[in-house]
Amino acid sequence: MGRYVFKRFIQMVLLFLVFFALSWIALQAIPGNSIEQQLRLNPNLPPEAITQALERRGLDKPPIEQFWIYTKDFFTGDLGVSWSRYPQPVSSLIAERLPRTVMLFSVALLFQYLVGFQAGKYLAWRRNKRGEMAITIAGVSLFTVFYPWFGLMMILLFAVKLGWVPTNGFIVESIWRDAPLSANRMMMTMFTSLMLVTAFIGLTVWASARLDRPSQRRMVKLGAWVAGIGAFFVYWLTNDNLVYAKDIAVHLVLPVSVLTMVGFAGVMLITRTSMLETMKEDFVLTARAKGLTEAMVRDRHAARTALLPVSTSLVLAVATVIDGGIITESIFGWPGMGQLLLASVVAEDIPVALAAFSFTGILALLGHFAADVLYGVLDPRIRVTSQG
Amino acid sequence: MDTLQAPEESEIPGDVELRLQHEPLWRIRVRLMQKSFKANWKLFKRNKVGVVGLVIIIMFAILGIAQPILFATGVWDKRVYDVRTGNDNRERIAEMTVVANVDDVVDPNTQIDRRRLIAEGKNAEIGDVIQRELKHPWPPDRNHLLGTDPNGSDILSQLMFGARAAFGLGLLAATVTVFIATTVGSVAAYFGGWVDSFFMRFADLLLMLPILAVLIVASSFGRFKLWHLAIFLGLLGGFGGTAIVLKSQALSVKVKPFIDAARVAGGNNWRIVTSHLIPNVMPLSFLYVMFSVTGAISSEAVLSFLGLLNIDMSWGLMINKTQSAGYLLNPSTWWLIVPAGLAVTLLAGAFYLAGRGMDEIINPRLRNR
Amino acid sequence: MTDTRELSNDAPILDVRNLVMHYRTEKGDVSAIEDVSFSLKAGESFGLVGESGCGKTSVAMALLQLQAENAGFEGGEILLNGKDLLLMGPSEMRSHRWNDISMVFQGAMNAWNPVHKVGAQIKEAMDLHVKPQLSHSESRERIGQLFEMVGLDPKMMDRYPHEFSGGMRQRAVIAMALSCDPQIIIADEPTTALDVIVQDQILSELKKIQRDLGMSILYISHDIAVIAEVTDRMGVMYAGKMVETGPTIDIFHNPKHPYAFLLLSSTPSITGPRRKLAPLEGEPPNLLDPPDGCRFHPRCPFVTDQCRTEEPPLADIGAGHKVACWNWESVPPLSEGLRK
Amino acid sequence: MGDVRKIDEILEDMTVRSSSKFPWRFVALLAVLAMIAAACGGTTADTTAAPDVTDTTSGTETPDTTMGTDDTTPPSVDGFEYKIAVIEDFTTDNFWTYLDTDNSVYNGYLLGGQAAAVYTQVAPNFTLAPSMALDAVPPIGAADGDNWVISVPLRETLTWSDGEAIDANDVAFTFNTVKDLGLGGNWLGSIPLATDDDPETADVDESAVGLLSVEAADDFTVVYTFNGAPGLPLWQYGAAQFAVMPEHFWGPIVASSADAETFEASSGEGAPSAGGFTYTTREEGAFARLSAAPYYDTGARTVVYENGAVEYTGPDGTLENYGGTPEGEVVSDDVAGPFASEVVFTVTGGQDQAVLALTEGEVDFWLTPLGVQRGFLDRILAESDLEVITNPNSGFRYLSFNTRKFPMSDTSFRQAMACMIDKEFMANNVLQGVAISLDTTVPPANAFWHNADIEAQCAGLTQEERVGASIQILKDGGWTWTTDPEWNADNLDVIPKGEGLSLNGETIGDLSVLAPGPGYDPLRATYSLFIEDWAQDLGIPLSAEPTGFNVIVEKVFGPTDWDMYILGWGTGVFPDYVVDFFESSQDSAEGGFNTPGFNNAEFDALAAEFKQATDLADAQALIFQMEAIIAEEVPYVVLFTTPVLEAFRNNLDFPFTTGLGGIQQWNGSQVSVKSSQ
Repeated sequence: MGRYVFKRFIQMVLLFLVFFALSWIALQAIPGNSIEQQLRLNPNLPPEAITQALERRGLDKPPIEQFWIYTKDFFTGDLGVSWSRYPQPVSSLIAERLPRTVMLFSVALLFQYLVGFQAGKYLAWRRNKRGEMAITIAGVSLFTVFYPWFGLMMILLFAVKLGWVPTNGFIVESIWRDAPLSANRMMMTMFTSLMLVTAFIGLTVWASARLDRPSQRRMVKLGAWVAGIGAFFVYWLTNDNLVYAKDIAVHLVLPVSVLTMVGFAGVMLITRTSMLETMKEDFVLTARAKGLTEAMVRDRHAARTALLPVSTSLVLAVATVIDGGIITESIFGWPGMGQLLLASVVAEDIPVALAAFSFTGILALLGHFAADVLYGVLDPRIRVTSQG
Repeated sequence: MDTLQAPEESEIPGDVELRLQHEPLWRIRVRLMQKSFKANWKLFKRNKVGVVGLVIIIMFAILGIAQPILFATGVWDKRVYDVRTGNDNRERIAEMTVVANVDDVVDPNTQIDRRRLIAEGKNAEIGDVIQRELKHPWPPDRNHLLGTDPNGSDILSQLMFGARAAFGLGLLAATVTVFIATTVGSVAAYFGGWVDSFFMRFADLLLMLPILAVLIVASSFGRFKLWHLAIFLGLLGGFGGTAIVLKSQALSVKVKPFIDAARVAGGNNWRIVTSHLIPNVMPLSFLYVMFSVTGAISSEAVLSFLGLLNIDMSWGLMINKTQSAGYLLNPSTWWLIVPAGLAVTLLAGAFYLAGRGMDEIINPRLRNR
Repeated sequence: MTDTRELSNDAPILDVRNLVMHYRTEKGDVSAIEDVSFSLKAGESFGLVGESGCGKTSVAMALLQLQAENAGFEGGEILLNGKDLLLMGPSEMRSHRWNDISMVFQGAMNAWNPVHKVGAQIKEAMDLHVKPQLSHSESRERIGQLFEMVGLDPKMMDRYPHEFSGGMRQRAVIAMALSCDPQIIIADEPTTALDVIVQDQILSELKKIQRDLGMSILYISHDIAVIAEVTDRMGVMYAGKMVETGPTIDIFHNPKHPYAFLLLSSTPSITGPRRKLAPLEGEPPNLLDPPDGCRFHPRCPFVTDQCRTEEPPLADIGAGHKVACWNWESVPPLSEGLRK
Repeated sequence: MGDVRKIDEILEDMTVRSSSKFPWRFVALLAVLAMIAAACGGTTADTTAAPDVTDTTSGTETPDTTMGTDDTTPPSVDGFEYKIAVIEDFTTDNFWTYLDTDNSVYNGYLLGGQAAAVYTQVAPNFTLAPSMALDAVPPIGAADGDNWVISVPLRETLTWSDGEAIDANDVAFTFNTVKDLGLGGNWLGSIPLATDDDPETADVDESAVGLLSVEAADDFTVVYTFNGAPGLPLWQYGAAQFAVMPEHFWGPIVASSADAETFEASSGEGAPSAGGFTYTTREEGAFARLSAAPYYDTGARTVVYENGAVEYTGPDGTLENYGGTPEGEVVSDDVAGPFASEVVFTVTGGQDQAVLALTEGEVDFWLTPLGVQRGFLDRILAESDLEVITNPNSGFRYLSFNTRKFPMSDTSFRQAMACMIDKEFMANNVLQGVAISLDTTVPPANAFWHNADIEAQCAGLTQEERVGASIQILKDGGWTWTTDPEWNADNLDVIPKGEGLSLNGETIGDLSVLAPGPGYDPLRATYSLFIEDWAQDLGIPLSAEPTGFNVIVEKVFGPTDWDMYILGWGTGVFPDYVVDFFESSQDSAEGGFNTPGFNNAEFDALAAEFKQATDLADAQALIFQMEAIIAEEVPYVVLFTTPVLEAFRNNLDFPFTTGLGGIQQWNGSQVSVKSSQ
């Protein structure tokens, strides 16, 4: 196992280096340096101001040298300074944007996969029955819907016509004007509390399997749920900052719903295909023969095995969050990593763009790696072969 | 990685050729294709999802073909209906009374308040009856079945042009994707070793890229035309994810006895790849054509929507123009946004549905018991 | 429910009467089971033999009410301790599965879900059926006992199926089948795909367990030798019909249906009498459109005109030996073989 | 039985191995509980700390304005919140950074009001007026040896929002910071530092006139030293107007900053302001706030007349006059506030969201340099409490010819092309109100500098007449066709189109006009298609090429192998750009702004004179002549400008609503806007 991980790691590092270099070349190759253009197109700027601005960003050096300096800094942990928002450090830009992206997409992915997996299970279980086609067509339509358009239509409907949710943004100024903490801090607190509760319930339930009597197991599990959810509510309801958390939560509703709507169908279709394959397996028949209820057969046997490709796709989806966030974030006015990526590429702000590229690249690499590992965890058959 | 697993069996058994050697090969192939087409068509027809997709595709194809016909037959005047320069400037006049208060406006088409008049840069006194030109966008009527855009250009004509663009782009991108992916996948599977490693690592590399951002980078390369985009998307997909899927399919074909048989018979490697491996990967490749079209249409629409493509007209551009002119969230000018958005959704969805329909035939694991 | 076996030694615990089951397909009905009857007494073992596609497995599935979705019963009944399974609702049926009728599946690899530990998969059934529910440690203890009984190391219960060899897996399947102490075990091709030595071990294991626990076993196999080895009585199925049934020894030594005759003739036997091997030519009929008269007539060497038009009844020819053939009397003794 | 997820179905060998494994799981559980506890504890610390933070900030913030606005109570009669939507985020809160590298319009909206200036321009007619300076007109100064010294006396009554005096030291400090730290960007645009002649390039004179030093002779006299006599662009519209920053706030920060980068990365929070509002706080990507602060000019009245003359009544009642004799209509009557207690900027995701915020009543004004798109008008006008105004944008879009290259080098060719372009038709029939036809680089709205006598080529002609006129121009220029183009009255089109156009035997190869694609700018994209059509009518093989903006810029500001392109300029009010765009020394091939490569001796002479002019009237006359040359020689065909539509809630009372660039040109008139409620 150790050797395998090591080999993978070396591969990942090499792949990343190539990726890094290629990204840089691609960004560098964009015709016209927009930073320089912007400066040059301003008749008020004397030439020396332009030269100076270029020098400060290191743009006066030949590209190869720029690349060398940039690479050296990058791998020693210095992401450099934004060109378009000079002299803001790239790392601070990312630190500002990342929590928002994490908040929005962690919740959205959670819903996407919950809804999608359940729907897919249902669909496979009802194969060739009424409703299957309707759900498939509805799902595919949502899956392939022109997303920016759909998002805007949803804003029009739920935010404008019905006024149920805010139209855009992630906070409301009137609530936050005197806020004692930043929105990012709040989001991280919300995110952490969610994670902690989930981890607590998960771990307790997992640990309860050790208990001997079934009744004890049930009690502990129930207790974990009650305690976890209870603690969550008690914590937030007694929290002085509840109003801020609520504001963020309200702003999350529409983007998360829309993301769920357009994303769940993909998961649903994966689950369905995978379930249909699994359902032909003999062990499903065995499970039925054992007298398990249909729900138990479906959830413990058919779906549990079908979970493999779904979990893999979840991990890989996490890896594409930033790229996928470009549209979502611009439609819902949610200034996260996606918008940063878009803006930096359009402005040819190479340090920021390259950092964002690298970030997605690393996420993708880790995602693929995690998918492999997860596959091994979920499918004991792989666990052995991957060691060999 | 992908929902679709490689089928375990190929549609055309490899040993058919041996059995029917007295007939010319092409005739056998044609007959086999006819036969399998008929059989598959029957299967496909049973799956209503696929049929729905196909019907929508055909509808849009007709729409795309209709436009040049309308121009050629003179039903449509180029000066009015051309998507680039056409505009309908027949004057539409409405009489209106200038009122002091917006609340006094009875019929918004015939009366107008003073503020609006000021906004449009005309001078009039309260109580005047003046003639006002109705400006584009016009709602749908007899001449313009889907209305006009803010420049007075016909929406239906743009939609038709967009259909052609979408088909052209989608099919070109898909063809490139599948051609490359099939070749790469088969070669990587057959030769294995460093060839395999090289292509698969390359595929990994492409999968790491933030696609939309890369497309934005690509689109900033000068005169990035629609067919450039198509080929670019084709290359990305062909060397990327699709190659991986088709490789796993090719792997499962590679271990089939007839490949060994061909090898034992002294077949040259390339010949085995081209005449045995690739034909047996083809059914799945064809399936990926469908999915690639969906991807290409959506990508183009997103890029156009972001205003990053320098093209004449497309559905995404229609939405982009609507948005930049400020009509996007205006329900009263629905014809600017609904047809285009729906078209992208429908056509992309239709190819996907058709693909799913085919999937049920091609993928033996999904076949009904 | 578990006490019913004490009722009577004579009353069959399982009685299949005139069972008719069709699969509905787009091309028409496939008659998979046509008027099949047999019964199983407590402690008895019964064998069903026939070529693949003859309806043996359909019968097994019907007993568990796990037939495919497009299957429909056209008639007959399946009485389990006098209650008709065909009339039961899904939840009542579920309570009988594994509890009263369990199954040793063919192709044991696929019978196990690869992502769960073997022990867990056994425990799952026990949690449902064993009342009162066992505690965690009690379940494990019982599974350990079962493993020992089938000749497996109890520690293996915490392994995944792929870590088992074929024979071990099959033993574990038997352990699972025994876990809820059923009255009847259906052993569907229990030894197919195992090597011969393992086959033998498994079969003797099954026999031993049956002896020790006193349960009934329904063996289903295409391999008439296996059936001969382990069953008290047997039935031969052909194209969905029971063509011959009776004590295993009678049929094995003296088959009266031409199909059984040919089946036995085509199988070399080590234990049975020496015989000439005769080929079984032709293919089983298309059940979408079964032949008129006797379903075997197109392949039958003893065919007469009557066979082509009239369906022979399953007639008793003495000592519980029944055969469905007009010309059973012209079937020669097995030792003579088929004259050319 | 139910559908209970049994995670406990994973069997563990409890009896055998429980002793070794058992505690471990519960340790993990305990660890999680501990983490939860820690997290709760951590956040509790936050909340207790919070009130302190707010207390201190509000303590320093609460302005003790002369208007008696009290922040802690609900807004008084005048103390309203001026709520503004913007569609792009602010990228800095440091004024120095804003003027240097982060010079976005939006940063300007937020921070622009902070600075003081010696002289300034008064809205809406851009009248040059004193701010810190005592004299109505900037002194001309006098030569001192090789140098030119200008001494400007300052008012002694002005204060920063924290009460410190605004004095000559601040002016000198600002200059020295820019010079010593080496700030760049627009600082160098308004502070023209003198550069030394580089002896290595003897043929080029780098020693352009510039500022050598700015010193405080005493607290209220600032002395500018130039290395030569400065003209209007350098002095009156340059150095005299640069932004002045408070030394007492920034001085220590400058002193502790190693270089420009560290300095510009520092925060401007708490910086005193000279403009009625101080920057308070912002949440990146969401909002930013300005708070009313003590303002020295509160209560001063400024009346602006049609001719640009300004009547200023100070807070103490003294009356002053700038920019000529007040006569004609009053265009703006403005009492300095601030009347708003807060200016709140809300960053919305885009223009759709901004309009929603406006129509839903979340904001009072949408501050946008691009203006409200026409498509929004319906919805804005449907709200009875919203008002829309329209003003021309300050700038123009144009077609440029590469005059270095045949056939664009031929004047008659350019004139004929210009003649064919029917701007009225484009503006009225095609672009329909989203474009305003324009003939000069200085737009009519820039009244003082606009030459109203200039007419475009073939102005006012019909399409048919234009075809005829163009053909005539070409023929007069010596051009010949193999097939002459002809107007066909039945089809209202040119049939046949011209073919084989040539000049003295030289034929025209394929030409292309680069224009932004419809996704970037539909107006210019559409225009380019029509220009293509018209050119082809004449037999000019021109094709429109939708091209990325950056690619066009790259092409036309570097190599010279392009033919024509369409782009736009956003321009200021002082028209020195006319020089930059067409002076031969500014050739873009050598890094200047003269993309057409226009080389006209007469124009160059006028341009040189303009740069040295110190008198407004002289400068005006020179610009008029230069414009006339441009219109005749057509290196550019000025095509159109766009209207800026602005929408606001009608309870807002702006001092003026008409003027080049609209209200956004003046950052939304933050100091003088009133609420009528």
